[in-house]
Amino acid sequence: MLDKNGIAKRIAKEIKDGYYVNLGIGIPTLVANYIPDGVNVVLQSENGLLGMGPFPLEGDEDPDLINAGKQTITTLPGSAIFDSAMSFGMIRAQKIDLTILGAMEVSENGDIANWKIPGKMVKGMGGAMDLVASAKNIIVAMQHVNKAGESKLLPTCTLPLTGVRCIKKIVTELAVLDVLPEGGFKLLERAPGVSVAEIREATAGKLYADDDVPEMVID
Amino acid sequence: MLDKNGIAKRIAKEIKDGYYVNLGIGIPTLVANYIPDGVNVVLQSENGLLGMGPFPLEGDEDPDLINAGKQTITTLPGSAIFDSAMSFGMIRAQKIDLTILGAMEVSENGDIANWKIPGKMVKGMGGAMDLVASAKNIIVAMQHVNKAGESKLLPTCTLPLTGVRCIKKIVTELAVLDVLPEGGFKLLERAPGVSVAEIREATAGKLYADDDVPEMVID
Amino acid sequence: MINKVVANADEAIADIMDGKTLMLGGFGLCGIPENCIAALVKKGTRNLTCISNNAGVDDFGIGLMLKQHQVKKMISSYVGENAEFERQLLSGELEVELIPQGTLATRCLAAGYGMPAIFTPAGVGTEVAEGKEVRNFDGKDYLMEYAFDADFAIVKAWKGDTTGNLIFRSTSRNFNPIMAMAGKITIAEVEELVEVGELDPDHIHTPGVYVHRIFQGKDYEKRIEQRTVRKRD
Amino acid sequence: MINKVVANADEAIADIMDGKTLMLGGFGLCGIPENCIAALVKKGTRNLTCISNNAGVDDFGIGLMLKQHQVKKMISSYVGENAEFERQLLSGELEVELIPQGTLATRCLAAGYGMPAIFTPAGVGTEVAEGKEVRNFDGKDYLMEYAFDADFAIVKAWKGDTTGNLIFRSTSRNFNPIMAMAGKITIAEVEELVEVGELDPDHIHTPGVYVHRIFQGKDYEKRIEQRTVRKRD
Repeated sequence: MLDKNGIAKRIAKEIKDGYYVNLGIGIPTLVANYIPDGVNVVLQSENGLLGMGPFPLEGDEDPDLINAGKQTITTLPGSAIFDSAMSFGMIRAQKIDLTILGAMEVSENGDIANWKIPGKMVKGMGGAMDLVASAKNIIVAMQHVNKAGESKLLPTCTLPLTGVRCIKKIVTELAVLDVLPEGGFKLLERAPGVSVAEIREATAGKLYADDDVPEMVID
Repeated sequence: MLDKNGIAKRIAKEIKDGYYVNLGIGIPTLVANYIPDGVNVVLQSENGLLGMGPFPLEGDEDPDLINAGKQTITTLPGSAIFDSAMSFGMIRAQKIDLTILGAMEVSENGDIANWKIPGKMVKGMGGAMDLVASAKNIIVAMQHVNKAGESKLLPTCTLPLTGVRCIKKIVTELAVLDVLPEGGFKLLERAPGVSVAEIREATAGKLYADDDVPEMVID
Repeated sequence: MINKVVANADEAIADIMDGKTLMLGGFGLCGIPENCIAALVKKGTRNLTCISNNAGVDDFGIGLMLKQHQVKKMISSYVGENAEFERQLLSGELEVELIPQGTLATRCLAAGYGMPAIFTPAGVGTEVAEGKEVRNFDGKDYLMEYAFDADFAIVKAWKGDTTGNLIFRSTSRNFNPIMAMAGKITIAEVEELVEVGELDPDHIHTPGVYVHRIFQGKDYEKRIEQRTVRKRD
Repeated sequence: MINKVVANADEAIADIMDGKTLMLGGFGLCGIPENCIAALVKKGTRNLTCISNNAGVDDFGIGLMLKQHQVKKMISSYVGENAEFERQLLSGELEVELIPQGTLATRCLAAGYGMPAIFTPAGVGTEVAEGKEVRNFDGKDYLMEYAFDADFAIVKAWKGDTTGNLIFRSTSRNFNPIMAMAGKITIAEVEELVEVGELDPDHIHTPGVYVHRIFQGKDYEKRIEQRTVRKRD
């Protein structure tokens, strides 16, 4: 079973040299820490930046330079700043190669819910609906089950949707799964020490698993 | 009867302090020479410039700095450069207060034809269709009759249209006229020494003239 | 050149009356028009509809206007980090319309570029799509979303000249230039107001034609919402 | 940072095959990709569809490609000042589609911003409207126009860095940044290629994400089409 950093590490292996990547808040943010040497990527922050760098050194914070999570950050050499219309323009035009974001629920057909829980204060979808509707390649980083122990990989989402038929890959503390074009989750890899049975137990939606599902290799 | 500079001079009086103005090729370009002192205007060139200045001094030509007529020009202090999408964006959003352009024909209901003569080589509409369709305030600067002696103010245009119901004012060598919302040309001013009868003779479309039409005052 | 300079924030917002629709630039607290917000709080204008990506925090940004019950409706993409906002929303005092961030941005662009509507896939199949026209292009569904129609846009720039040309600094650009284009009347406050000719025409982000009033702002606090740092060795 | 540098124009355009659709930046002869045009002439690629505001002059710009009969179709707003163009058009060798300049620009923007179609009033009631959907918004008619779908965009910038960020100079900007956004593959030639970090992120007109190949151009002629001057006293 992976911890959050383990999930981030595994996802980092999906990033190819030359990718422009948008990282959501939470586990996705951690992915930046595990991008292999020699893999050149540019991180986009949808508030209007390409070439996001690490947090600033203490005392170097610039209030005019934040990421989409409103955190103080830095830019790397070669960065570019633009307005929010261009930022979502490049997202909509699929110029971003990979989007990684969290989710509350994902359904068998690739629907995602990650912005609203009925009865709770709704803070808003931010850029999530734009990202999921536009991205050509989305990986969901999340826990396999919620705090109540219920599966987050469902036949259909129960929460209000963020987007439909858009998720293609999911990485959890238990497994790496593809969402099949014809519907259903295809188990690709098991977390170290996790059995197919455990994954099946934690997956409410239809799960397809070969007899011999390999264990993840994380560095 | 006015010459081209006279037409330009008369049109210049329509320009108010604080106006952003787009000047077409031909007589409209001459208008820039007659903007009264104390009237601050900014000239837009639709290839991507606000704050167009006069032609450069000999030897100062910059191939990267041209107007929409492809002439070498200069910028004035306070100018701004932008791409063609923004340029036509501000035109479409009616941020330009006044557009002045030439025409081959104008009809009673404000239609304009100025880009194509069937049987002749068609060079293209350039930005004219965008300008006439978008501008909130258009003045046409043209000769009252064509080289064959035929009126250019018609019941309906005979040439392919550039835009429909968009022209509100016309200044020719003979007269200043409004296009009435309900259709028809309203004679506002006569050129010095030109009679209402002469103007009526040169106007094929419906002409409304009061008994006492004032002569233009062009200092 | 045309001169757009007004004395200060009070003069700039003097004709913003109760019930108007305002766009306010900024992302979180980054690049918000601090001076104009303070002047609006002082003036006490009410029943405002505010289009802004976020709603500030309890004691800064649009949060200051919320606290004074000046806002009737917020149109935003994300309104977290604001307890008073939450209280007013739950009590029904405040109306909120949540819009995907890219849709919010593009509806500004549409207004500034004279495009009555745009198409975006964001929100297709979700509650955001309710009542909206769905249109398929090349096998993909899009929602038709309308250009915003705001009485005023209020933005904050880094530098501006007397004819209204604006330059923004770093990610404080965000929604500012597109809202500047979208307002029927656009008010810009700047950290540094300069004479015409001091800004390079090639560096202008917002051409002055889009700006109706500009003034030299003062006392910028530029509060940081999430101070995240690396330790120095 | 990602490196997009190629050696020269020949390498940059090597995979542009016969029959492709190209966007070419520039307005008149101002800001045209001289090096790439020369390389295309040398390569002899044929049956091209060229989207460009103008078609060059007889002996420069796209005119050089026309002379070699490499262009099957021009999509432009204005094609004057070119006798060979006129001859080919009248003889039926060349197809031409004339588009209002603002529509041309906005169809580029639409492609770059992932908007499948836009609305513009330009051409309503004219022959440009034939076969197009007309839609009324708020009492005014608009045509629906589709985003361009070009295989390649070829642009010329003043400065660019190795990761593809571009800065344009003066009115040579024109169609270049919006075509750069619109190409499936975008090739940029620059007067000065610099290392990453040398360009101010706030001054970038085209972020590198839109650019796939960049190279240091050479021997720019920058021909002037209409040399207009004032006499020195």
